[in-house]
Order: sequence, then structure tokens, then C-alpha cells
Amino acid sequence: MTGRAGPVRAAVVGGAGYIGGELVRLLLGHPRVELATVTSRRLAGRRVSTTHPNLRGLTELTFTAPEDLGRHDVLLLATEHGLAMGAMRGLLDLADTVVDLSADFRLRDPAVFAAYYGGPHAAPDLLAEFVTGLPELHRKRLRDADRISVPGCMATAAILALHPLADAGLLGAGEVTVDGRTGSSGSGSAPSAANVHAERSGALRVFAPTAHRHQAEITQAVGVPARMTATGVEAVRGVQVLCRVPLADGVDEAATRAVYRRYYRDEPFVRVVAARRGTYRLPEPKILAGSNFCDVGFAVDPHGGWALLVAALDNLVKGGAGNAVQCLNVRFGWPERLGLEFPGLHPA
Amino acid sequence: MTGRAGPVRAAVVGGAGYIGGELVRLLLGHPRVELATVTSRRLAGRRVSTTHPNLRGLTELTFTAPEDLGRHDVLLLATEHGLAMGAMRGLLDLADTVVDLSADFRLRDPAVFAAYYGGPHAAPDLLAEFVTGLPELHRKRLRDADRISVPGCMATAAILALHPLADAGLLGAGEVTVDGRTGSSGSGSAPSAANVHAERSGALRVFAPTAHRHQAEITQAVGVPARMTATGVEAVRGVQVLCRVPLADGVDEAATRAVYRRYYRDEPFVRVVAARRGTYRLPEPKILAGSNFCDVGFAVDPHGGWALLVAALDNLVKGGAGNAVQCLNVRFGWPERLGLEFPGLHPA
Amino acid sequence: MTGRAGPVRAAVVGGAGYIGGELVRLLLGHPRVELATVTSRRLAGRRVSTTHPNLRGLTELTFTAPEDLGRHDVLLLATEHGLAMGAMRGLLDLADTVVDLSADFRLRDPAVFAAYYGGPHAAPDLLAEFVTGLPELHRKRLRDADRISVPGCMATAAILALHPLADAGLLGAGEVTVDGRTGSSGSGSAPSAANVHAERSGALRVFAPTAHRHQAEITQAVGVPARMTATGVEAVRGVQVLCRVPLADGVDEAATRAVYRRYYRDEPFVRVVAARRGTYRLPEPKILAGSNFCDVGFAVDPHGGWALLVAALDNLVKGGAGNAVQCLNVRFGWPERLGLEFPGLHPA
Amino acid sequence: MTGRAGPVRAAVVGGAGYIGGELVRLLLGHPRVELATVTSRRLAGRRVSTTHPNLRGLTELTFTAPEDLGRHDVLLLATEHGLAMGAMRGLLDLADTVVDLSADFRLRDPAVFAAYYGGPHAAPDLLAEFVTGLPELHRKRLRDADRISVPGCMATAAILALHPLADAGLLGAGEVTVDGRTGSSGSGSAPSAANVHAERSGALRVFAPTAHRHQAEITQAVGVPARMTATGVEAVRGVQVLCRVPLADGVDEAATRAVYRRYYRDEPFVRVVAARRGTYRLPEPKILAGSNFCDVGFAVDPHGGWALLVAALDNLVKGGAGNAVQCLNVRFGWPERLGLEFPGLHPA
Amino acid sequence: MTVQEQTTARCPECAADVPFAEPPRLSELVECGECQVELEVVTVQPVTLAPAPEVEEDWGE
Amino acid sequence: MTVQEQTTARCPECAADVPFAEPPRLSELVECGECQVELEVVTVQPVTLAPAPEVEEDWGE
Ligand SMILES: NC(=O)c1ccc[n+]([C@@H]2O[C@H](COP(=O)([O-])OP(=O)(O)OC[C@H]3O[C@@H](n4cnc5c(N)ncnc54)[C@H](OP(=O)(O)O)[C@@H]3O)[C@@H](O)[C@H]2O)c1
Ligand SMILES: NC(=O)c1ccc[n+]([C@@H]2O[C@H](COP(=O)([O-])OP(=O)(O)OC[C@H]3O[C@@H](n4cnc5c(N)ncnc54)[C@H](OP(=O)(O)O)[C@@H]3O)[C@@H](O)[C@H]2O)c1
Ligand SMILES: NC(=O)c1ccc[n+]([C@@H]2O[C@H](COP(=O)([O-])OP(=O)(O)OC[C@H]3O[C@@H](n4cnc5c(N)ncnc54)[C@H](OP(=O)(O)O)[C@@H]3O)[C@@H](O)[C@H]2O)c1
Ligand SMILES: NC(=O)c1ccc[n+]([C@@H]2O[C@H](COP(=O)([O-])OP(=O)(O)OC[C@H]3O[C@@H](n4cnc5c(N)ncnc54)[C@H](OP(=O)(O)O)[C@@H]3O)[C@@H](O)[C@H]2O)c1
Ligand SMILES: [Zn+2]
Ligand SMILES: [Zn+2]
Repeated sequence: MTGRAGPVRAAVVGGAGYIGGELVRLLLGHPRVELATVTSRRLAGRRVSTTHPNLRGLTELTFTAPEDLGRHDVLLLATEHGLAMGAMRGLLDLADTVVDLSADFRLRDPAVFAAYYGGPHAAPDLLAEFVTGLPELHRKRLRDADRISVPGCMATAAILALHPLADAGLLGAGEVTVDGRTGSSGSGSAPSAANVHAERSGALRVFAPTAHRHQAEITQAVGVPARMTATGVEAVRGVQVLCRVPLADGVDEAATRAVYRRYYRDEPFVRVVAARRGTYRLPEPKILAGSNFCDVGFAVDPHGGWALLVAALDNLVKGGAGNAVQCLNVRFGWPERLGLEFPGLHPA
Repeated sequence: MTGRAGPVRAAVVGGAGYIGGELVRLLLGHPRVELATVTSRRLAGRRVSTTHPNLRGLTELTFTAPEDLGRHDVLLLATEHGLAMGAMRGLLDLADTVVDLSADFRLRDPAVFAAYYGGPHAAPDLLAEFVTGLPELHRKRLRDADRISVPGCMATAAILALHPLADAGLLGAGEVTVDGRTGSSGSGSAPSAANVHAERSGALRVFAPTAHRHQAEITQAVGVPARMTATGVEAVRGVQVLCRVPLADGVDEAATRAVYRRYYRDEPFVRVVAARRGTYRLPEPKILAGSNFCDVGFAVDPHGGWALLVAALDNLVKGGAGNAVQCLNVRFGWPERLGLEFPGLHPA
Repeated sequence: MTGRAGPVRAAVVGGAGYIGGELVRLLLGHPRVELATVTSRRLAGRRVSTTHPNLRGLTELTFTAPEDLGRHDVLLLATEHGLAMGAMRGLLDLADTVVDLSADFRLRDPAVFAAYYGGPHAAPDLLAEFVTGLPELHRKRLRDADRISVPGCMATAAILALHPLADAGLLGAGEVTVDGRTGSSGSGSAPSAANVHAERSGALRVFAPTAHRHQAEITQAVGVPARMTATGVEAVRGVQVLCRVPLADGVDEAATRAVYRRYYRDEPFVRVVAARRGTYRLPEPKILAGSNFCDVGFAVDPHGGWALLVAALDNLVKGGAGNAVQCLNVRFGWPERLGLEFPGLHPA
Repeated sequence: MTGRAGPVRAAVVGGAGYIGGELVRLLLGHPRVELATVTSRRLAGRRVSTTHPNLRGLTELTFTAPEDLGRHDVLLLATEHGLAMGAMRGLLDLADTVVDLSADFRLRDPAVFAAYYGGPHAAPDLLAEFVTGLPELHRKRLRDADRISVPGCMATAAILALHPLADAGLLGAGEVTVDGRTGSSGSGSAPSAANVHAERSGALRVFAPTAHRHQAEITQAVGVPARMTATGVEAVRGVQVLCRVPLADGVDEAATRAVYRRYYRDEPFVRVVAARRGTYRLPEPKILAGSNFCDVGFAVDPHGGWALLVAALDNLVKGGAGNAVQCLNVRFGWPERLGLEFPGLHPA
Repeated sequence: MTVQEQTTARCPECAADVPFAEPPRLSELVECGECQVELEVVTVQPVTLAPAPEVEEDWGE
Repeated sequence: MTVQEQTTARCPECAADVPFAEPPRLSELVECGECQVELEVVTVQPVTLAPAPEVEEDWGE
């Protein structure tokens, strides 16, 4: 689709949470979008900038009760998983374009969904209508997609690390393992005994030792079975994944580097980071906070046979809200970087 | 009182919280105390070491419901403020010696209590029976005290910083201001929107801009009016106070140092820290985590007239549980350092 | 001055440091500036983005040796203090407009400079030519200023907190005290025994107990003597100041609020933050990282007579590089927010 | 050997570093050891407690120049790797018992040493004389060992995680991978561009993507080839390792648990931590700071075939100085917990 | 409607003007943008505000 | 000058193309943009690069 004239009117559903707040930040700064409505059950009537104090002075919006949500051009859903699948039919009546950031429409196979989310899907027939919101893999289909499902934060990082090698046929036979590390915002804003500061601070919490849910998304996207563990680390924002992969015979560092360079040469938000000198040789999330970059790197074992792939991103940006905005840019034919220019900070 | 033969049987009331857990840790390691009971409303029947995982392998104790609490030699109360004053009469029947770590019996004047805690005291007649559990000021009275009220964490630091100068008559006329900084464990273990990790992490939260409650304790102990602000800082444990004081005419650094050295020469748990070289010149809490030290230092303005006093401690140890154990050591005639030998870590 | 057509060619001198890197980030994103040159003694020939890894993919610039620096429209100096004053005459030949971010030209009185910086100024006759780079106080003069000296990070926060009350005549007689708290980037990027991670991490380091240098800048700007202490806190970026001020008779919260609201109503980068509810009631730096906001708030003692003023900013942005860019925007007649739109993050 | 009467006179060589400081802390608190000497090249003549401020008030020792080191009963070497192997012959003349905490005498095979440390060993003939200082594996030999080499911090954790399964024959065929995570104190106290606070803070630095040195120690101890990666995480102290292992046919969680429980039933410093409820289900280092515990846990994939083993410890205690003291306790026939009673803190 | 619409009212806590998007209803709750206090509309002509009863919020440490 | 200018050379470490702003001089040092290795110009016609001798950089923990 080509660009359109007036601003696109958007609503964020579930705007009091962390993904919701990040959507609000990005959409307020987006020159082609008019953020008209932000919903919250708990905080209807309250100012958005009290909950998200970085936005003070930038918006006078107050939260709208979900039942008062009217028609918009685009709905972005930032609700906890399990909600969107039940509400989707009603929501599709309210907008031509719906972008779901929850987990509900990420897996194409309802049986896989049931296995990973502990129950049947509430709208299995809609699953096929959703396009995965990852421009690096699905840019073409996203150009006219009106049901978009944004992948999980660690899944996005792992897919962007693994896909080039898989696609180029450089993976050898054998197991792919994914070790995810995530900051505390990855589990949302609701207080609990596990995320109170004194308990969560300084944690190295192996909360998913054998089969993190995102492994299903990774396998679906990359086509190879992955085993995924995940650890909560000391950070608010930020995700890093380490993928250990077998390499096909004779694949060395130069071949690996060539694949990544070619694959991501024109991507606006993926950088290949695999340096031999300096302090920041492989991707790290801390310099990515607030930015839409996913940094991807690799280290090939000098004796050959396997490599460690490393990817990092901000879970709330490229791992969620920023990626959703990038999808909108693709969908509406806008420049893909629009509203997503912030590069991240150093030092940080 | 002189030493006694058998172990003292102790119970911790409110042992699922942070002060309660620290009492459990210290009493389990105390050679003269038998920790017989730890109560919790919410967790009765559960293992103490599930809540306080540092104690795994050290105790098989489970939490007891408060209503099942029987007779002990000593009760240590670690409940949120407001509870002990109502329950005190009943508790006094259960033990000869009661040490209250909550705020309920710290202020001798019920009117001051009411002004600072927003309501009348439930047992004003008992207030006078309590001795302030601060051996540095009240060691003699503590030797046979059976109702002991341990001061607040920031109050303890401020009192130990201010008292020597006040006592020696070195304070000038004018306002004393106290700036307290505290880690997140200072507000207890109950999750809330304000202390969820992503919100509390990296905070510099001026939560008491004009009159923190501990200023009433400071004024009571030091005899000069104090104005106290308080800020939550990025730390789990640790308190630091900065006291800005006017000095009497002619008081210089040498005179100040002499007072502190004399005052704390024989104190087992107060160290005078005011160095002119090195990285750690004035007291900092990070090297005190787990230790019962309160470090006290000062800097006299080169042009005279005022000084900055600095004190640091671990809010859960010298600012609470450790101080309570030190009081027990005094009360039962044991060596004052018993069970409190851990010096803190460097680096930390 | 009114706007000009072509881009302004700028050079950053001392671009390998933290202020230098932040200038590079902001100028690369500025639509009216062409960043032509970045100098470094140590790293001449090396890529700028190896030192500042957030800028990977955004620039191919390499560092230039200082002796190879040629003519530009604007020079921005980010060298350690003491360098600019000696080099200034030579630098003034290389550009019409020079913005110094170091401390060398902040104090108008050479005697005050000597007292605070431990030696005579190397170019005292140039001091009067510099305009203080704080648009909130000097916007008019900055419109055609070609020698601009950007104030210190904590000084900026304190001045923006104090100036409205002083200007409105609401300060009472008596001492103003300033308590500054700063992250580790405030002392630059050179490794030392004091800022190695294991020592600096979790610090509450009272490194300036009696007279931090920025107090001279505050006194110069606000016209009242200030006593300033400073503490290094656990953070990379971020400054917060607490100013305790006496209030003139009868000044209450409503009067105070009215002054701040009026004073900062049209300021693009100062927000008044003094809420009675919510988690973020007074200014905190963590939500300001990367942003050019200075948040300013206050709490008036309910019994009257004094107030606590609180201000927060990112030391590298509004406390340095961002403020410099804002000055350029004023100087060249561009919209004042240009290139400075990033609002900061929540959670952070 | 059985216990001896008088105190053992000990010297710490390299006492200004982090491992050295931890040895000083532990030996000062050890009832059977007299810490007579602490050496430092750089700081000879300076007070030990200026460098290690947690020890203020606990020792009046000053650093001794290495060349002035005289005879002692025990020498503990805490120098950077590469030093001990050259100096060992001279040091063996100065004491009957030498405990080396550096990497120099950990590997029995000089060829392996050369491959991992980039050069030939300076005293290959001495390698066989050293007993690995890991009581859990070598308690019997340590009882009369006079040359003890303490393993690396991450190696200790990985060996304690892997050895029970390997020993019991429960490992299947296939690759063992070890993912180590370490705090900043693991790389010592010397300042560098990589460990300055603003760079190292919040890091997730994959500094050893393919073959960390400790993998040679792990393979030597466990008998299976291991591939080890390592990441620097935000922490000062603390190490965690995740080992992904293939399981022999039919090995399930119950069998795994049985092996660990049996293996570590009587170990004073290894706890099996693999809970299904609570916040701390698998080992985490933050509650172990200062303690000599190594917590070991596991999660068996519900579909069988592999398990994730997790171990955590304080790199300076069980990962170094504490382990060395435990070895001394074994060697001199003292109770194995002596001087190592501190259990760690919660919250932390 | 002929009633003249009042678009702001004064916050009783901090004296700031609190704007209304539409004519307020009695008992409606609004939040003051200046001090974030929750306010209740207690009269509508003219519009006056009073602090809404609050669940005691614990912010202490 | 008639010498044809070569504007890039191959990094011997990672095979990336390393660009030059101007004709390189012998022994000049350049940094590979891909892998950040420091390279020395060892011949100029054609331009070839070799890893520059490095002070051993300690990056370990
Ligand atoms: N966090 C991430 O990194 C991330 C990344 C990608 C995708 N996602 C997905 O995005 C969705 C939202 O995730 P999130 O992290 O933003 O979750 P969240 O912070 O928990 O927010 C979700 C919703 O929960 C409610 N909520 C927020 N704070 C609450 C509190 N303190 N108490 C009670 N309810 C509260 C709010 O709705 P009401 O105000 O209506 O009650 C909010 O809109 C999820 O489906 C998640 O899977 C998250
Ligand atoms: N924290 C400090 O630094 C400090 C220092 C000195 C004195 N004090 C004083 O010591 C007393 C206890 O303080 P604290 O910091 O230990 O408070 P806390 O952690 O909140 O514990 C107090 C009690 O609250 C209950 N509790 C704990 N966790 C909870 C949760 N997640 N949800 C609901 N209830 C929970 C528990 O009782 P049940 O299991 O019975 O419900 C616990 O025993 C207070 O009076 C305080 O003023 C504290
Ligand atoms: N940091 C702040 O928050 C802040 C705020 C406002 C103003 N300022 C002022 O800005 C100026 C620069 O401050 P800064 O914080 O950016 O200082 P900095 O990081 O130390 O940088 C200053 C210069 O020091 C050199 N340098 C950087 N890293 C080094 C290293 N690892 N070893 C040796 N030299 C190194 C570099 O010059 P070469 O490459 O040429 O050697 C660099 O350009 C100062 O005058 C300061 O007062 C700072
Ligand atoms: N850190 C760990 O977690 C750990 C664990 C197990 C084993 N180890 C091993 O223990 C040994 C010592 O490690 P470490 O971590 O204690 O190293 P470290 O802190 O660097 O100390 C080693 C020695 O380096 C010198 N040194 C200390 N600070 C310095 C500074 N700021 N500048 C220059 N030199 C300085 C000191 O010797 P002088 O005063 O004589 O110059 C010090 O004794 C190493 O062989 C290491 O492999 C370490
Ligand atoms: Zn108001
Ligand atoms: Zn290269």
C-alpha cells in the first residue's frame, strides 16, 4: 500500500502496562499517527502521564474505559495474554487494522498454542489471518496486512540471530539451544512477591529451565527445533539471547560473517556486531534501551563445527512496541524508520 | 544481670518479613539463644527457609500461627507498626523479656506519637516502661531492661552521628537537618506499585521531603530539633544519613575528631570513619551489608561554623535485628559481640 | 539571529569522552547540523562508533587528531577542565561560534575561579566574553552569542530549582543548602581505582562533603550564597539536587506553585513536578536518561518557613550536551526542541 | 593429620587484590589461624584496612613488601596468574604448606596449560605435586596435602554441578555445555577501560563466547569434554553456571534428585536447591554473597533426555578464599565449618 | 443548550486550573494535572471540586 | 597523479572491505569497520593490510 494523506487515528488497548506505555511514547512522537485513545480498566479517567511519568508535559490524554472504545483506523493491543483471543471478534469491528502485541495470535497451529499456553485457543479460525509482525522476515506480506501479531521479545532476538544461518543452509544437524536473559519489565507491571525490588534486584533467576514458551515461536519461524531456557537478570529493560548452533561442514567465520552482512545489509534496525577489539564486541542490551535496534553477532569456534550466536534488543521496543510501529510504517507505506530514530545511549 | 547457664528460648513474632528474617538468621547463629518459634499469619505451617532462602540447610523450623505462640524467655517483635501496641499486654504475659522492633514504643510522649503516626497510641501507659534499645546511649539501663524498644534504622544512624557532638556541647545554635537515604528493604517485603522492581530500581525517590517520622526519635534522643528528609536509593540494604549541623564557636576538625574518638573508643560496633585519602573516606553502607557496624564520620567546613556528619549502617542489622541482638547480649550479660561478628564485605 | 539555509558545520573537540559522545549522538540526529569532525588525542584514526557503540551503523566518522582540526562554523569543546582556557585563543580562530562545555569559562570572576579550581585562570580577559549557556535564564543574550559556556550538570539543576523563587523574592533570609547526587558518568570516562565497577557499584560516596565546585556557579547565577555537598550514587547517568531554602514570611505551597508554573509555563525543557499522589511525585533522574528535560519540584513544610526544592536531569544531556544543542538552536534561530525530542523512558 | 595446639601462622601473598582481601577477612575471623603477614608490591607500608575498608577496626596490619616475606606455617597465594609458577620454588622454602589460589597449578597436564594460557608452564615438574583444593572431591588427599591448588570460581561451580551425575553414570553420550555468568570482582581489582563503572554497569558481556579457560579444569575434574561460554553480568560478587547435559536412558527427575541428595548429604557447604515453589527455586548467587555455600540444582526436561544443572556461589568465597580456608580446615583437622559460618543474606 | 460552559475549575489542593473535556457531571472524578490529586465534582453550576475520599496510599519506606 | 586509486582493501581478519578516505600511506594504521581489528598498510600498490601488532588487551574476567 502507498502512503495516505491524513494522520492515522490509533488506539492503544491496555495502555497502563509497560508495552502499552511504550506504544503511547512512540505513537505520540510519530508524525503520521494521531493517538486518539488509550484504554485501561483500572485507571479509566486518570491521566496517562501519571502512570508513565516520562510523558509528562507531552500529553493530556486520560485513560478510557475499554467499554468506551470507539472506532479507530488502527488498534494496538497490549493486554496480558489470553485476553485478545476472546475479544478479537469485537475488536475487529472497531478498526480496519489490528496489531496484537500479546501472545495470542503468534502461533499458527492451535495444538502448539494449547501445548504451550495450557489450554485451547479461543479463536483458532482467526489464527491463519494473522501475519507475523517481523518486517525482516515478512516485509512483503506486511505491506497489506490488517491483522498483525508481533512476536515475543526473546523470540524476536532469537529469530533474527538464527534465521540467516538457517535460511542460507549453514546450520548443521543437531540441537539448537537458546539461552534467553531478560530484564524485569519483561514480565509486566503487576506487583508480586517475585518482582518486589528487594527480591528481584540482582537476580539470576532461571525461571524457565527447560522449555520457555518463546521456543515455539522460534521453531515456527526458523524451522529447526530449539530448546530454550530463560533467566531473569538485573535490568529493567533488555533482552539478550545466546544461541548455540551446529554448523554445516566447512562453515567458518568468514562464511558466517558474509551471510549476516548480506542478510542485514539493508535492514534499518538490525546491526551486525561481532568485533575482535573494544569493550562491546558482541551485542549487549544496555546500549539499546529505548532504541529499535536488534544487534546480532556471532562467534565461530576456532576448531569449527559450531557457533555461538548472540542477539540483543530492548524488549519493550524492538521486542514489542517499536516493532509494532515498524510494522505500521511498512503497512502504511511510510519510511520504515519514522518515529523510531532514537539510537540508544552510551554510556548507559 | 550476669550470665545464665542454659540457652535463652526465644520467639520471633512476624518472622516472614525482612526484619523477622534477619532476626532468625542472627539468632540461629547465636551460641546462647535457642530460637524456638517463628510466627507468621500468612505462612503458618510453611518452612522458614523457603521464605528466607539464605537459611536453607540451617534450620528445619516452620512458621507458627501467632495464636499458637506459647511461653518463651524472650519475644522479639518484628511486625508492621501499629500491631505491637495493641497486642503488647497479651505478649507481656508470654515472656519476661520483650524486644519490640516496630515503631510502637519508640516515642516516650504519646502526643508526639499521635502527631507522627496519625492517631492515638493504644497503650500510652506502657510507653514509659520501655527502654530505648541503643546500647551506645543506654547500655546501663539495658542491663536489666525487660521491655526494650529498638529505634528506627535511620534514627539510629542519625543519633549515633549527632549525639557525641550534642553531648559534648559542640553544637552551635541553629537548625540541624538530617538527610536520610535508604534501600528498598527499609519499606518491608509487601509488594506494591511503588516497590515493584521496574519502578523502584535506580530510584532517587524523595518520599519524605519535609518531615520523616524518624525525626521525632532523633529529637527525643539528641535533644535538638531536627528536620529530616528521606530518599529511597538504589540498594536493597543500607542506610546513610547526612546531618548538617552548626558548630559552636571555635570548634574545628581536631576538636570534632577528638570527641568522636573518645566517645566511641570502646564501642564494639561504632567506627569513626573520616579519612583524607583512599576511596572510602566517609561512611558508606555498601560495605556494611550483614554487619552490625554503624560507621560514623564528619567533615568540618574549612571556614568553620558547621560540619557535615555522615553515618551508615545496614538497616536490617544495626538498624534493627542486629541492634536487638546486641541489646540481648547486654541484657543477659553476654559478650556484646556474640553472634554479631560478621564484618561486612569488600568489594560489595 | 534568524535561521540560515545550509547546514551548520560543527566539530566536537574531545569526542572520545562521555560529554563528547553525547554531543556526537545529538548532532548526528540534528537536521540542521553537519557533524564534520570529532577529535581525540588517544584515538585518532579509530572509528567513533567503536568508542560509542550506540552509534554503530549511524556514522562512519573516525576521530581526528586535535592538531588536524580545521575551520568549522561551530566548535563544541568537551575536554577535561583546564584545557579549554589555554587553547581558547587558537580555537577562536577556527570558528565563529565556540561552545565550551568544560568548567573553564563558567565563572565570571577570575578570583572565584582561582579559589575553586586551585590556580589562576589562563585567559581571564576572555571570561567576560562568554555567555552562560542556560536558555531559561539567558535566552535573549544567547540569540547572538558566539562564545557560550555551558554550566555544570548539578549547577544547572540547582539553578533551575532556585532561580524562580529567588527571582520572585520568595526566599527568606538564611542559608541555602544544596545536596547533589550524581551517577558515575559525571566524573568522566577515565578508569581509576575509585570508579572501577566493583568499587563504584552501589556507592553512596560523599565525595564533596562541604563545598562542591558547582556551588560557585549557583551563587553566581542565583545571587544567594549556597553551601553544596555532593554524593556519588548508584547510576550511570543522572543528577538530582535537593535544595533546602528558607521562605519569606507567608509563602505557602500555593504561592510557590504559582511561581514555578508561571516561570516555566513556556519553557520547552523544564517541567514542574510536585504531585501528591502516584509513585513519581518529585523529580527523579531515572526517567530522564537521554532526554533534555530538567524536572523541577518542591515541597513546602506544612508549618511554613522553608521548602525543599528538588530538580533532576541527565547530566550528559540537559546537564551538558543537550543543553549545548539547545543553545545552538537558540543561537541559530531554529526551533528550540530540534534534535532534542526524545522524552525519556518508563520503566527505566 | 589431627588437630594441633597453637595457632597456625599464615601469610597472604597478594593481599591487596580481591581474593587477597577475602582471605584476610576470613583468616582474621578464624579462631585457629594467626594472620601474621599480608604482602603487596604497590601498597607496602600502607594499612590493609584502607584498601579493604570492611576490615576497619578489626586489624592494624600493614602490607609487607613481597621481598620481606619470611617463614610462616602456611602461605596463601592470591596473585594474578602467571606469577606463582615462577616464584613457587622460592615460596616452598618459606612454608610447609602452600595454597595457591591462582590458575598456575590447577591443570595437571602442561600441554593443556600451554593451550589455555598461551605459553609454556614455568614449573611443569611441580604440577603433579599439587592437590586440587576441592574437599567435595578430594577430601581424603587434602588431609595431608601441603601443596594445594584451589580451582577457578566458575570451574568450582560447574564441577560441583556435574560431578555427581558423571560419577553416578547418569550422563548420556553427547556434548556438555557450560554457560558461566560472573560479577565484576571475578576479573580482579585493576582498573581498565572495560571495567570502569559506566561501562561495566548493567553489562551482559559475552567475553568468552567459545572456550573459557575454566573448561579445561572442568574437563579434567569431571572427565567429560565441556564447552564453556562466559558472560559478565551486573553484580560485584557472584557466579552462576548453567550446564546442559544429556542424560542416560531412562534417567528422570527422581533418579537425578536421589543422586544429588546422596552425594551432598554430608557436605557442609553444598546445598541441593531444586524447588517447585517459591521465588528462589534454583541456585542464585545473590543470597550467597559472603557465604561459603555452593548451591546446586537441576531441572530435568519433562520429555526426558537432558537436564539443566544450575550452580551458584560467591566467586571470592567458595569460588576462592573460602574454599581455600575450607581446605586448611581439612588439612589441619579442624571442624570443616570453622571460620566459614556466615550463611549469606536475604534480602540481598 | 444555553448554559454557559465552564471549561476549568480550581483544584482545592494546589490552586491549579483543572480542565474539563465536556460539561462535568455531579460526583464525577477527575485528576488534577498539577498535583495529581483525585477530585470529585461537588457542584456543577459553577463547577467546584473537592478532594475525593482516598484509600490510604502507602508510599513510605 | 595517474595512479588509479584503490578505495578499499580486504581485512585479513574478517574478509570485510575496509574503505580509505584518501590514498593510503605505507605503515598507516586503519581500523576495520566490521571486526574493529587494527590493521597496518603493508603495501600500497595494490593496497594490502595486515593485523597491526597489538598491546595485549585484557578483556577477561
Ligand atoms: N513486557 C514485555 O517485554 C513484552 C514484550 C512483548 C510483548 N509483550 C506482551 O504484551 C502484553 C502486555 O505486557 P506488559 O508487559 O505490558 O504487561 P503489563 O505491564 O502487566 O500490562 C498489561 C495490562 O495489565 C494491567 N496492569 C498493569 N499494571 C497493573 C498493576 N499494577 N496491577 C494490575 N494490573 C495491571 C493493565 O491493564 P488495566 O489497566 O486495564 O487493568 C495493563 O494494561 C502481554 O501480552 C505480553 O505478553 C510484553
Ligand atoms: N525494614 C527495616 O529496615 C526496618 C528496620 C527497623 C525496624 N523496622 C520495623 O520492623 C517492623 C517490620 O518491618 P519489615 O521491614 O520486616 O516489614 P515486612 O517485611 O513487611 O514484614 C512485616 C510482616 O508483614 C507481613 N508480610 C511480609 N511479607 C508480606 C507480603 N509479601 N504480603 C503481605 N504481608 C507480608 C508478615 O507477617 P505475616 O506473615 O504474619 O502476615 C511480616 O512478618 C516494622 O514495624 C518496621 O517499622 C523495619
Ligand atoms: N560528565 C558530565 O556529566 C559532564 C557534564 C557537563 C560538563 N562536563 C564537562 O565536560 C568535560 C568532559 O567531561 P567528560 O565527562 O566527557 O570527561 P571524559 O569522559 O574524561 O572525556 C574527556 C576527554 O578525556 C579523554 N579520555 C576519555 N576517556 C579516556 C580514558 N579512558 N583514558 C584517558 N583519557 C580519556 C578524551 O580525550 P582524548 O581522547 O583526546 O585523550 C576525552 O575526550 C569536562 O570539562 C567536564 O567538566 C561533564
Ligand atoms: N577474582 C576472583 O573471583 C577469583 C576467584 C578465584 C581465583 N582467583 C585468582 O586469584 C588471583 C587474584 O585474583 P584477584 O581477583 O584478587 O586479582 P586482583 O584483585 O587484580 O589482585 C591481584 C593483585 O594485583 C595487584 N593489584 C590489585 N589492585 C590493583 C590495582 N588497582 N592496580 C594494580 N595492581 C593491583 C595486587 O598486587 P600488588 O599490590 O602486589 O601489586 C593484587 O594483590 C588470580 O590468579 C585469580 O585467577 C580470582
Ligand atoms: Zn491540584
Ligand atoms: Zn575485519
